[in-house]
Parts: sequence; C-alpha cells; structure tokens
Amino acid sequence: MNISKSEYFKRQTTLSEIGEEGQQLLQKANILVIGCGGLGSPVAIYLAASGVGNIHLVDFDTISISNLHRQVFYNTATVEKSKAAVLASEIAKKTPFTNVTFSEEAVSKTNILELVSKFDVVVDGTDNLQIKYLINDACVLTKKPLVYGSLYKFDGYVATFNVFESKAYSCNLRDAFPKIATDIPNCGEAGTMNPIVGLIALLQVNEVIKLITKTGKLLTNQLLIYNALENSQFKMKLKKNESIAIEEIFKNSTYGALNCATQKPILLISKGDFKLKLNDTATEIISVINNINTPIPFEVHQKKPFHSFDIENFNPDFTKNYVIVCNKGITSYNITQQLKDKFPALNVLSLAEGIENY
Amino acid sequence: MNISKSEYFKRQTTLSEIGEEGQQLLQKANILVIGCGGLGSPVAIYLAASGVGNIHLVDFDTISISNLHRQVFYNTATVEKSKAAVLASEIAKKTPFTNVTFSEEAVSKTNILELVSKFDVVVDGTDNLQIKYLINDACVLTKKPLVYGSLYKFDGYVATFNVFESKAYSCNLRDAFPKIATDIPNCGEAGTMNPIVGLIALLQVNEVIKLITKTGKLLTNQLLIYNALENSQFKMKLKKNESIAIEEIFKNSTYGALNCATQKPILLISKGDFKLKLNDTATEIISVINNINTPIPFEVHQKKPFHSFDIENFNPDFTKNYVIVCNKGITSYNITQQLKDKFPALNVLSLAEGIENY
Amino acid sequence: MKIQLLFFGITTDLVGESSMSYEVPENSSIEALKLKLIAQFASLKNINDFAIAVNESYAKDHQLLLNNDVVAIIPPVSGG
Amino acid sequence: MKIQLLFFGITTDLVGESSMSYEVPENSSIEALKLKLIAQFASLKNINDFAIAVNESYAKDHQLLLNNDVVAIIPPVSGG
Repeated sequence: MNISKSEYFKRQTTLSEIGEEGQQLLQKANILVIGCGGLGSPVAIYLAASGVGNIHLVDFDTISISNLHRQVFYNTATVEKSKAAVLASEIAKKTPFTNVTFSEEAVSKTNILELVSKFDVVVDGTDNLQIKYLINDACVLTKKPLVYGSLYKFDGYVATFNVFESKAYSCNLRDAFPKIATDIPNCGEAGTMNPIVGLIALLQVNEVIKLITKTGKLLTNQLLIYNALENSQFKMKLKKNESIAIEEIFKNSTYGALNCATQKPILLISKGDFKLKLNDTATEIISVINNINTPIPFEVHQKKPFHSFDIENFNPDFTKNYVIVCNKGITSYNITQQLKDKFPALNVLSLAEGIENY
Repeated sequence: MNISKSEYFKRQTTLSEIGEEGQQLLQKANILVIGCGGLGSPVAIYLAASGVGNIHLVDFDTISISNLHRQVFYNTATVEKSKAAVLASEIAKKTPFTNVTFSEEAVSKTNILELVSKFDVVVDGTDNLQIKYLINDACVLTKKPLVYGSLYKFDGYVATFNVFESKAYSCNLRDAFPKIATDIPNCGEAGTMNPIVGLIALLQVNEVIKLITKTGKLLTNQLLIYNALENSQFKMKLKKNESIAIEEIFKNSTYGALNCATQKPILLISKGDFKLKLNDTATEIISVINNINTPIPFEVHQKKPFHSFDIENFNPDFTKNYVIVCNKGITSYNITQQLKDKFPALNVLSLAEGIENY
Repeated sequence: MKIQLLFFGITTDLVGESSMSYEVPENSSIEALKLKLIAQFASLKNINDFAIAVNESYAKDHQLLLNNDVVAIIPPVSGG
Repeated sequence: MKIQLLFFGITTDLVGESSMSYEVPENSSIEALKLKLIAQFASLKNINDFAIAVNESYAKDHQLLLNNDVVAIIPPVSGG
C-alpha cells in the first residue's frame, strides 16, 4: 500500500501549534535514545510515530522474560534477542518516515562524547545511576539537550537538562544530585508496574516534541516527579550550582567502569543455577582470582589468575560447560567475554556477582 | 520457549503493594475495553502485559493511515483491517497469560447493558461524546466501575466513575457534565500529539490496576485533567448530583442513534473524492432522500426514497461504482451498508455527511 | 474583586489563553460570571454545557465567588 | 514549629509514609533537619545524597526553615 505522508500526520499538522512547519522540524531531527528498555523502547516508538526523521538506538542488553510486563513492544518470541536490533526492526515495520539505526555497544567514558555530539537531542532511557551521570556530564560538555527519565517503584522523575535559554544552559542532573550516590542499587531492579514506566516515557517523548517543535513549556530548571499510586505531581525548581565543574569531574571519574550493569545476562550464571551444576561432570570451573590463596567456597578445577590469563593460548574443551569465577564477578566477566569472542561455540559463563555473593 | 509466569511478572510480584495476591487478582479480572483507538489500544496492551487474565475488546472501526501516528500498536500493514481483531492478535502474540476476545459490533442502547454486565471493570476508549454517555449511563445502571478517558488536543481527562465506596457509588460523568453537549464535534477529530494520548491511556491502565489490586488512591469523585504543553495537572472535585435520574434518562435518550460516529470509513466517500468522480462514466449516483423534490447540487442518476428502497429486489450493475447520497449521510449510509451486506463484491459508497455538507 | 480564570479543552482556543486574571463585582454568582463571560467572549456561548470549578471543586450556578478564587472553565471533550 | 514532610522514591519505603507533619525548633536549618531525621530514622543515613526541596524549590544546607514550610526529601532514582 502507498502510505501518504500527509495522511499519516494529518492529525498533527492540523494543530496550529505544530502545522507543516513543526512536522518538518520533526522530520529533520536527529535523536539519540540510550537504553531500549522500559523507558527507551516506548520513547523510540512514539517519537518515530510522531515523525521524527532520524533515531539512533543504543543498548547492549538482550530481552529477558521479566522485561515483558513493562517493555510491551517486545514479545515472547524476541526473548534473548538484542533489544536495540528488535526495537529498530519494530520501528521500521511501523513507521515509514523514520530512518532508524542502532548500536549494541555499551556507552562508556571512551565513546560517549563522540556519540552524543552527533545528535540534536539525547534521551536517557537507561537504568543505571553511573551511566545516567556519564550521559549527563557528556551532554553538558558537548552542549546537547538531555531528556532525562528515571524510576523507583511507583515514582517517576522527568526533566529536560542543558537547554540553551537566554544566554546560558539550563540546569542538569548534578544541580539536583551533585554526586553519584553510592547506595542506590544498580544491578538488582526494584519492582515496578507498567503504567508509571509508560507515563515517564511519554513525558520524555512530550519533552522531545516540545523541544524540536518549539511548542509549549519545557521541563527545564526543574525536576518533575509523578507518583502513580496517588496521581500526584511534584515539581522541584532547580538552580544552577556554580561550584560544580563538570569538565574536571568527567576527567577524574571512572563512572563505575566495569560494573555489573554492563554485563550481558546471557553470559552470566546465577549462584542458584551454578549450585545445581556444581557436581555435573561437564562443569569446568576456572577461578581467575589474582591471589591464588583466596579461599573459594567450592572446588575449582583450574586457577588462572586474571593478570596472567592468556586467551590466545587457551585450549578449550568444547564438551565442557565452563564457569569462570572471581571475587565480584567483574574480572570473571571480562575473561568470559573474551573467551566467547574468540570461541563463539564455547559454553562459558561468568558467576554473577562473584564468590563474595555466593 | 517455555515462558515462566513467575519470571514474567517477577518485577510486579516483588512489590509489597502487589505481591502474589495482587497478581492473582489481576489474573482473575474480566475487563471490557470499548474502543480500540488511541486510548483503548495501549490500555488493552498494557493491561494484558500486567497480567489481567481476561480482556474483551469492542470496536466496529478499521485502522486508517491517519490513526498510525498515535495508535502505535498498529502499522502500515494492518491499515483497513479491523482494530479489534488486529489488537486481539497483537495481545495474543505478546502476552501468554491473557485470554483475549473481541467484537466488531458497535455498542448501542440495545446491546450495552448486557455487554457491560459481564465484566468487573469497563474502560472507555471511545472518541464519541454520545457513546461516552451511553457507556456511563449503562455502567451506572449495571453498577459497574468505569474508567473514563477523553482528549482534546493537548488536554486529557481521566476519572474512575461509579465505584462502590462506603455505602454509595462514587460520581459519574453526569456529575461533571449533566447533559450531552450538542456543539462538541464528534465525527471530525481535532488533532492531537501522541504523548498526551498515551499518557491518558496509561493513567486509565493505572486506575484499572489500582482498582483490581486495591492499591493506592483511585481517581474517584474527581476529574483529572493533564495538559501536555505545560505539564500541569488539575483535579476537579465532584459531588453527586442527586437531581439526575439515570434510569429515566436511559429510557428516553436516543444517544444520537444512527449518527456518523458508527460509520465505517471504508463505506464512505468524502465530498472531495466524490467531486473528482462526478463525471466518471462508471459513477452511478442514487439519492435516497425521501422528498424527491429536494434540490440536489449535482446530477443524480436514480432517486429511490429511503422509506421505499427495496434492497431485496435491487438489481445491481457490477460494472458501476455506486454512490448513495442523502441529506446528512445517515440514511445513505444505512442503504450502503445493506447493499454491501447483500452484495459484498459491489462497489458502493455513502457520501459522507450528505448534501448538507456538500 | 479579582479572580483567576483557567481554561481547558476547546475553551483555551476559544478565548486564546489558558489563564487570565479577571475582574468581577463583589458577590458575583457563577451564573453572573457565565453571563459576563458570554457577553465578552461570544465564542463561549455554550458555557452552560461546561463544568465550572471554584478552587478545584465543581460549582453550581448559585455559588458566590470570593476574592482571589481560582475559577476553571472545563468543557466536555470527546477525543479518544 | 511545624513543617510538612514529603517523601519520594525509596524514602517512602524507608520511613513508611509518603508525608507527615513534623516538629522542628524555630530557625532550624536544612542541615539541622537532616541530622534530626537521621537520628530518628536510621534508614535515612544517606540523606546527604538526597535533594531537599522547600516549598518546591531546591534548598541548600544553610537555608533556614519557616513555620508551615513543605519540605520534600528526594532521593536519586535509577530505574528505567
């Protein structure tokens, strides 16, 4: 069927606040959506359906069953597939006027500045506090507007950061929360119901549309909080905190590099599953703890310290199911990933969160 | 793949406010969603993804291209298909724990009471003021909670009506707007952007979940208004208007029976398209205006008054493209539909809104 | 005395504003306010089909207004 | 004097309420309020990582509270 563009967007262009001109601005826009989960997936779909011309999706993660109750653009047939790839193909199916691209590479201090500098607006759909600060700081340094969203249970936060308004850039995440809090759980998600996730995503979409079409009042210099249990909305006004030097911070912060949030679930084995396989004869456990005297609460078959582990000369037994273990599950994940890259057919998993959580 | 129910809903049951008990209540719930457009389609998808066990969809309409910018669960491949059928199959694809049924029959004064009486909660996702009152009044008469939603451009309204709370039923639509206003356009939609449509749908989902799981504070005895341009939320407190006798009103009202909102777009021709075909030799125009002396602003080939039109003995010429015309587009639609039912292969359309709008 | 008017739905378009400060005589009723508004904004001719809220509560025609009241004009909407 | 406390995000769970009326000495600063809250609710030990809003505006530690102020305790959240 021939899909007429003017027919597709008729209900938008008829609005005097948008018109053909606003539709053109949307068509020309380049939007980066980082994170394609509960927030990022509806954000990308609704932006594309609104006629945003160019959307780039970034997510290293795969779809898991426990995502589906709130990530409603995925389904049981797409479990274990790449979120960014599946979402990009959904968008291509639904919206003929959007050019969608994607990357499965995790954002990091090394790639973030170059990445965000290519876009008009950045949308934060991630679920990791360190990464949220990394994105915030990169947007400040590259002078890009950032539409922020985040959640805890029935509460959702939204704001538009770093918009150039009458001579200066508006507030950013560090004006509300200067330092990265240490006690906010990253890897284990708290629960949530799907309406508040969708609501926050749609408030983010709304910010992007207002920003691109120059319509309405942006959520700048404030943090909006919506509570789904009481339908209450709270807006905290923010002021620029001039004592914060983001260039310095960016230079000196590691943003929790190597933390568990960038680990792919398909390369992990939980301690529960691991215990079930301890006595399986096919299981081959390798400890990569550097200190070979560290006590380990189960029998390991090999000890190969991380600092001297030689991937190139590793000679795998493809009949075995390897489990790599370390203290925190960080170096073991690193080795697991390298082994998997070199030997894609090898069964190899990293013990999630290491022996400290065993 | 084997989809584990406990894994699917893990992020919900982990919430102390929901738990396994709340999840069970959702699984047992029977929800009726009337209207599968901008509001009803996300409502149904998100409710199913939340684990609502039984959802019945009602919509007589088909998907049109101009729906797609906001009805994001449809796509270009489903244009002209039945909304209810497509949405039901989307839900079946996404959510393994929901039993979904659908009907393509328009709701009417004749069928509404029996329909709503079978469900625990009714969700209004329609876009027609008369039908909204029909649903409201039927829910009052059958004592069913109704989650109402409606829109105008950047403003959305939400409320939960008719909930039994401490000895009485909470307010309903007629406590805010006692009479059906006459000057609110029904058939021609005003424009809207997709975020406010999605927001209102998700606030409706949130009401249903709160209602079923007995969690949080319902939007009863109030009307919530959200404005997307300013991110402002307004709540109007309502009081029961004891002078309104809904049983009487229901008995005496026609709810705009036969109005254009129940017309299927594929049986209609707009005046613009009609003008282009006026001089086409294949075009055969039949007026069904009862008064054969009514002046008609174009030449018609046949005059067959509605009150004596004999469908059974009508002998169609299948090489022709019939256009049926009348004053308001109501009786012409009636004849068009009867002809199409009897002769599915016949090319026959009704002139939308009649010669009064020509 | 002064009141604050808020407009919702189609009334925002009819009046061209989403809010305004407005002067009414002391002891004005809602009904009097409606008449005054229709006289000034002919486009609000259907105001009797609209809900009026005073300080976020639905108000009937005979209710009297007080200084600084916030009065919302709320028309029915039918989109979906 | 009395203030109204509002809790958001995880602090609702930590304190067990989404709002409460709270008594503080005259001329209390935000910093003094934080110390008093930590002393009473040990679970709020990370309060220095949270934003505090007084009457909907971000407040710094040295700001002094007034009678009837509405004070919101806003922790960072990280879900997505």
